[in-house]
Amino acid sequence: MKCFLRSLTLLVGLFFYASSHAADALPTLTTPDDVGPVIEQPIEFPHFRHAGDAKDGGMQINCMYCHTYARRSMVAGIPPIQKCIGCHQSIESVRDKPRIQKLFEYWDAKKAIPWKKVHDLPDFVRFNHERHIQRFYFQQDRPYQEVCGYCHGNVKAMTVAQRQKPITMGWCASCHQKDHLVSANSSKTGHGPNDCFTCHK
Amino acid sequence: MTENDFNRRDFLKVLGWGGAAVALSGCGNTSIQDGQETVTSYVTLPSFVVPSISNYFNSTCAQCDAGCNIMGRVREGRVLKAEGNPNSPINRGRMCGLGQSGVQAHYNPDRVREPLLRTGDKGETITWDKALGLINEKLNGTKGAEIAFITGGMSGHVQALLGNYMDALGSKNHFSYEAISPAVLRAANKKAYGMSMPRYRIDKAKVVVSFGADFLGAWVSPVHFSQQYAQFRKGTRPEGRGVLVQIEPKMTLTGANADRWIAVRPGTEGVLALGLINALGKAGMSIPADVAAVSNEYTAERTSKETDVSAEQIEKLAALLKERTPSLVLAGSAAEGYAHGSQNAAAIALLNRVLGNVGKTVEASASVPFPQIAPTVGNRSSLIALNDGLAAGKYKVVFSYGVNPVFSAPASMKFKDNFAKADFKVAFAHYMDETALAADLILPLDSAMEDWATVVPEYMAAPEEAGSNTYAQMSFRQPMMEKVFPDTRGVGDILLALLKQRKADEYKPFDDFYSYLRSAVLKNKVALGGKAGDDDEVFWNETLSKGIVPLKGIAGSVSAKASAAGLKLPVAADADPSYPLRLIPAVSASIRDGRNANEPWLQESPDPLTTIVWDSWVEINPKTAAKLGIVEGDIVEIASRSGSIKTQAYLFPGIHPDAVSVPVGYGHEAMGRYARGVGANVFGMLDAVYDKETGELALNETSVKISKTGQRVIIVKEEGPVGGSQAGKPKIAVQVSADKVDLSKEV
Amino acid sequence: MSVSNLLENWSKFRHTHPVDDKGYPDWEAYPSDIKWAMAIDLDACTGCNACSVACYAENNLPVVGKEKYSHGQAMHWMRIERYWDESAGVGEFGADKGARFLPMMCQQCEAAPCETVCPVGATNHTEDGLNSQIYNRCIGSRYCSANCPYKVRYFNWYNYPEQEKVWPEPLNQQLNPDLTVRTKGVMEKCTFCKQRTYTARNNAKTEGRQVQDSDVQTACQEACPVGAITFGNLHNPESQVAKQWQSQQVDLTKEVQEKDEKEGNRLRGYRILEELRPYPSVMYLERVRESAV
Amino acid sequence: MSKRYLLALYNNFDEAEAVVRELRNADIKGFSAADDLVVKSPIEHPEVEEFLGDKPVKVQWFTLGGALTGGLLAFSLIAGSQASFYSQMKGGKPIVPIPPDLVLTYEMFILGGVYITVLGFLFCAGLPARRSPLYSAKVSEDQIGILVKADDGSVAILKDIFTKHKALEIQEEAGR
Amino acid sequence: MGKDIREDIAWAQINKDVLKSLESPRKLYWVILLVAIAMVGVAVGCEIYQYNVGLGVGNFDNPNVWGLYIATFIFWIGMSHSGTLLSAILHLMHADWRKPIYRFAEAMTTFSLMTAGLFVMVHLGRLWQVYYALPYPSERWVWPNFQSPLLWDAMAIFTYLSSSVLFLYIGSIPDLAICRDNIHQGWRKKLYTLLALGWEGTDRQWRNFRVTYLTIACFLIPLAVSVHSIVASDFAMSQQPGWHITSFPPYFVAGALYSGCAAIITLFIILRYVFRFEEYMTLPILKKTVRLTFAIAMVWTYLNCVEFAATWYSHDVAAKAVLIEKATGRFAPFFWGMIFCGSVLPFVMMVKKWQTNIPVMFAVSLLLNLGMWLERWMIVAPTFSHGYYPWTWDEHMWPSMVQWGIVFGSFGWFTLLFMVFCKIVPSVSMYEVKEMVYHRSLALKKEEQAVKEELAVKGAN
Repeated sequence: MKCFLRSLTLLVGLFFYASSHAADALPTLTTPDDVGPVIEQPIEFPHFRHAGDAKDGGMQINCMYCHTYARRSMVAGIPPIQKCIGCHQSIESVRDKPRIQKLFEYWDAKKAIPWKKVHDLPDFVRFNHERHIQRFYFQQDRPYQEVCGYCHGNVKAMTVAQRQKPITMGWCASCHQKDHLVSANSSKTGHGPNDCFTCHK
Repeated sequence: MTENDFNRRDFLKVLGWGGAAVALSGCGNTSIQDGQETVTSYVTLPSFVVPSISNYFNSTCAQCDAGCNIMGRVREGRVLKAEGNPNSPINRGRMCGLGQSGVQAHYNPDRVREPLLRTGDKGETITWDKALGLINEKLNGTKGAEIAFITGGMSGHVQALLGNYMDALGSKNHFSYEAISPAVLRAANKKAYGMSMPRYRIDKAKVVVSFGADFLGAWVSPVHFSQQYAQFRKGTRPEGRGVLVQIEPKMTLTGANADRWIAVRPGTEGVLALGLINALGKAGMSIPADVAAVSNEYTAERTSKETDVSAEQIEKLAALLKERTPSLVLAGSAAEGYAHGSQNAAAIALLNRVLGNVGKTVEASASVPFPQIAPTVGNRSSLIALNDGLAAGKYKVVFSYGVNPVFSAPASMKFKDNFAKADFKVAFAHYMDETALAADLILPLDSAMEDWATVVPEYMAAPEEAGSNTYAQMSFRQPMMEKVFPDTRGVGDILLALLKQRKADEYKPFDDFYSYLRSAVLKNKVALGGKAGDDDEVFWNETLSKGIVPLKGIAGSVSAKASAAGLKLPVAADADPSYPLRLIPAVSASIRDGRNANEPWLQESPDPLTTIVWDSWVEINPKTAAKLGIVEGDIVEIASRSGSIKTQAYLFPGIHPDAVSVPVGYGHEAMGRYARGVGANVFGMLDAVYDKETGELALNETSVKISKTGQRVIIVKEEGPVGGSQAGKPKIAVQVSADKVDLSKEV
Repeated sequence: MSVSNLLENWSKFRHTHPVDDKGYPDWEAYPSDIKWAMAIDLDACTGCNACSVACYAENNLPVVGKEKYSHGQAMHWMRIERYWDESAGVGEFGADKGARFLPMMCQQCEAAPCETVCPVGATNHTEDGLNSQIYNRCIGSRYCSANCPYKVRYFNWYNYPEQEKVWPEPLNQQLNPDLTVRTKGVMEKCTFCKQRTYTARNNAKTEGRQVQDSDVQTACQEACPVGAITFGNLHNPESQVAKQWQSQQVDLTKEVQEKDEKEGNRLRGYRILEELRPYPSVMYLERVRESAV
Repeated sequence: MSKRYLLALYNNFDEAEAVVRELRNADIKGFSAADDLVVKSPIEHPEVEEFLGDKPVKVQWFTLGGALTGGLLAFSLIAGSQASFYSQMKGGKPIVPIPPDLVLTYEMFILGGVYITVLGFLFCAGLPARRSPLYSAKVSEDQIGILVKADDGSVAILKDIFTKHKALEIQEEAGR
Repeated sequence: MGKDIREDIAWAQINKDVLKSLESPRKLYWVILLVAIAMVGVAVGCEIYQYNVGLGVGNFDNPNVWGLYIATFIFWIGMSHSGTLLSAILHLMHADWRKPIYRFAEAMTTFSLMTAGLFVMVHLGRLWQVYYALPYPSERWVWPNFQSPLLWDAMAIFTYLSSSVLFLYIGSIPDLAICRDNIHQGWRKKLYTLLALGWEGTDRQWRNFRVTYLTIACFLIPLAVSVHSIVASDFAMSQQPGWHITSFPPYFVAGALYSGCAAIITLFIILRYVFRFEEYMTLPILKKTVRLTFAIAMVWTYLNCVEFAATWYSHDVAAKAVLIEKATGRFAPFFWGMIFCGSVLPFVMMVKKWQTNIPVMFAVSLLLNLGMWLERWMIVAPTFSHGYYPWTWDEHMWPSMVQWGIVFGSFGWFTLLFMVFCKIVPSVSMYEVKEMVYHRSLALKKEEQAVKEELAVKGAN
């Protein structure tokens, strides 16, 4: 009997737990489990060196200096090698580093670098970098590192980029349902679209 | 920016599509994946290229000879879709389904990928050097007169280069062949109006009477005429909504859109035209004496008896034509495909003169100021000339480019056998079609989206503001992406390489056709709309980006003096009881003469009238079918004196009871997975009857008999079991009489 | 799911939707400043199939081949229907007045019968008035198709891209990356070229302005050689489509148009099966035929 | 004072009824007819309840509770989930439509009712249970069993009563 | 008329007879089992093929999107209603002749629901994503669409299935206890011990049992009605001609009871023979069942006529067209077959002589089942091929062998489950037959007593 009661309580408890989870579970933006795998890239690009803070030895380059398409295209894009060479051909000090040598090898062979996708959304998802950058960077005037970091995590501390956020549908929605200021000097708020067709193609 | 001196080809290569992600099935992985795919990345990228945003390159459609100006949508180094160039006076930003399918010709999996050499029954892959060397070898010691080159209609710089090559070989045997072409019309127009392709102004006409001209479907420049037709149908235009009357034995797409479709007995179009002139005279219109002399014989009773069109109908039509001017009378392929086709066309042209349309709706057009790039139009008489020469063993080396005569020549000509008589046959081929299979050497061609060319359309449309008849244009065709198959070559490049074998010095400065074209264009910078002081590079890029080069054309003039002299229409003979029916090979808007049959979109887009897909069919009037005991889906044998085919029967109200119709372009035995074995080839069974004046093969002059084979199939078609019936249904597709609506206030 | 959400959406009871009993369209209450709509002039349409092929090219539609076509499994989102006059008597067709052509695609109904019945909510009504189809959400119950009076929903009976090899290399390079290639078991249909309207809206938003007619054309509209198709924002009175609807006095939210009830109707705008009250967003203009000849 | 169990088997209900009536009237030490008397029968015999005296059945309260909980829970879950962030307009219908929700509420009402009734049954009938020490397979075949519990000292009296009424067999808990 | 059951069967004999059915059925049992397994094999093969290649192999097309699957789904749902009818409705009405046969009827309910549920799965285009239709909190944060009648359907079937299983189980606990007491070896012993939950037949247990059983029976009746009317609303809620009919829910329920009863007759005859239940499943009971079936057949016929008449009388042109198409078009043979099997054939059951003629009734019940399957097909298919939009009408669609194979196999699947069940759980409710015998013998005694008294009075006079 007791055993039966216990299991009954357990069942009811489970049910209420599940329901309450359904009711107002806001998945935390990052849990340690959501960190993606380490991905081997053809060249181990040191993000921290380029984008990191000065105190950590970084050069504080704006993300959109290299990922230049992010503000006007759906995709952020990988810079063409030309862009890397543009600077690196005049930086003699690091010319002998193996990474840089590799870079020049690709350049001389006129071969594109086969970078691996780190944040590879399923094909039926339409994510628009431009829209988000417009909204948070240009209209709300937030710092770019914060804006990019919403989804990409603390890239400036990474070498090769690694996924830090779950990037699931519920995760996207958790942000879309929050009210954000429309622009930096407005008190009007609005939330992201909740229309399935906006993000699904 | 680091300097990189890439030329155009390299530039396209750098954009390379090889690593670009192809749209894949979207429902595979439902969650994020890390590190599985590769990013599309580049070595260098011009500033106008932004990933995920399309660029548009202007070019020219190569799917038919109308020469519509198109824009290719290019993304990540791949051309995805063809769209119309809005600045084009020809198609004004619009496109037909055939043109849309150009991308499928480009990406077609059945394209020839490497040069192939036939030895006996086997073929082997060879290198370009070897292929070109072989041609050189064969040509050495061959007299110019023994070399023949058969092409389709051509124009632009490739044609100029071909002319030069033929000159270098000392050959005058360039045959320009088109299986379906308005050649009789051109000749008749030349006689009647003084120019073979005047500008028709459907948009200005109040009434259009078309004798079988399928200008909305497959006639001359359908997209352009569709544009005009759209204007013509607008109730808001000053002339009011136009009336279209289509006179033809087999309903075409244009006939389906006509206010009145008149089924005429096949071959009596000229009689009906003269009968109409007579009726116009009766109605009080003044008829020039020379015309009246001919037309007076065609009383309403006689015309009605010969043409199977009721006298009231003729009277009504005459009344309409008299009342509403200007009108426009068109003579199309249905009228010209007879032994007396030229006479038919001439009689129809007389109508325009009588109605005073010449100069109003039949306008003069201009021609390009450079005769060497002006279009050479194809016809069917040239094939006959080539065939005769081959049969006589006159030609040792034959080149073929852009045509498929082995497929489209009537079996009675025995072209395939005669072709085999030539020692060495070179086919410039896109697909392994019937002609390429019969050739000894097959040279794979670039697609129209990988190749350079210039195009001058035969039917010269002009923008509205150009007004006078001085507008002519040349269009550019340019590569929009890296080659899909690396070992194909442009026809210009091949001709240039061949020319270098003959005149090495003269063509030394040109690495490839691109540099030849560029220098040829820059040489005539001023004539092509540039200023003498313009920077070459800037001029070239601007010209290319526009895609259209307006030229100050050589003005032509139309004469309203179509003569009735010598016009003599045969009295329709009684049908041969053993071959009681007239076969009308139909040209569908999508498959046309069959050269595009390997593009799946075209095979799957239903024929507009019968809605049949993926097969050929024979259209039979329900009355005729009832007499013969044929029902839909019966496999019937259609036999002429020269051959026979078997295909499915489709009962079709839009055909004269004396005629049956089978679409051309089907029944390929080769060419590729989408074309091979689909339907039956009606070209093969045509009788060898020729137009008496032009010597053109008379397409509609074949008499046939039909017999059931006993088999029956379910026709694969789009229409449902009730077909077009809407009886008792809610409002689906409705029709309203023009006098019941006020169209003038529409938006 | 919070209580405030519940209350908020509860109060949306019938307010977010322009279909109502009172006089509509009440654009004040419409959730978005865009309502995509179309007008097709059947008098101009020649039945040439250009729109249909353009749709194949734009929307990655598979070519199914003869055998599957014969089973009625064609995937043309835009089909051209041909109708004859039945003047000659029931079942007998007269061709002397030509045929009638009607391009048929998803009518993007405001009160779509397909939407309510989807068990997983894969098809919904978007704020800009489209009938959306979320391919990945679809489990393939086909209830929507069963309930569609126009039968314009097409089901992927096979795995066209991978198993049926509909796009053999390199034909697959033509596929439009702006939308997915649907795999077996999902329903699909005309989206009014969602990828194009999306881009147009995105660009207009970035530039801080309203979407104009010049910003977006659907693939069929762009191709149509006679310009029979007009597409645009019905909400914007300046758009061509709104003007056309207005001039034909076709009201989005009525199942019986007032003009139809009047005697001597001299306008030719109508919507197919509107008496079923799905409130379709495509207006057709009747074909006109001259009777003087 | 330790307790002992006795099981007597009877051929028919009449005899069993007579035994029960006698037991109820008899004053036996350590035995109360209300608590220590259990009748086991192979069939459902409502008369047993009569002669055993009124013992209320409470299952229906479970039913009521279950049904109400099920219905309420269903309605709030359904309405709530439709009103969530992904609220999507459908077919001109309100986002939280009452009529279809009622259908599901009705179903869940029944589902809750049935489930909780079954739970209530198990609870009230004391199932699942360990088998009592005295059990005869005959009870599930064709005989009526009367199980009593009484003080050691009363066993003899009980046995007497049983035999008096032609008990077929009397089982006694093994000595303790 | 004979007796429903002999009053003098000893209770121990009942135990013996019924328990024997668990041990040694006739050979036919094994034949049926093998055939059923083979049929399931066919269906499994077809389903694997269809799952891998796509639904297209079933010859579906644009208007005909559902084919046979949904028709068969309704058929199985309908079949399930018999159990409820016999065990719940007749229980409430104190019709004690139901007692020997209600157990297998209830099992039929359960297994036909399980078969019906499979068709929901089989017809899905993306079976592997079926969890999208479940209402559970997921990381996607989306819920199924509760406005869809399909979801109501799923919910109703789930409720019905789980309630039926519980009802069946609760009702068989005393019998499971008997099995536990009589079978002493092997896994069965463990199984019965576990399932019997320690049932001893105490007065407390019986008391609560009675109330519970009654309560669930009360719930089951509205539930069963709701299940089939919700299935009906899959169609009636839509706008399609021929489906959008108000009388559909009662019509569906009547059809469900009808097909259920017909199936009971079939299985009655089979079980009676296979398990040697001649003593319990007696001909008088068959006669009662047959008469009940006839009555329901007439209700169904009436509702059918109402449906036709309403369509005929209305101005709904499209619905009328569908009806005419059904009766005269391609479906005419099936339509008239349905009318024959459903409305004409039942009159055979009016003939008293045939009501207890086993071969005749067996044949009739099979044909009735066929008629009811045709009815479901005639509801689903004609509307698809003759909807509102004339362009898409389809004359040529014919289900492929894959569809037929799966439909065919579903009968095997049902039979397999049913037969295995009957071999494990007593298919005649022993305790209730005992009750029946007990009450009847009491009544008989009373009667005899009365006669005796009468005689005594007479004698006294």
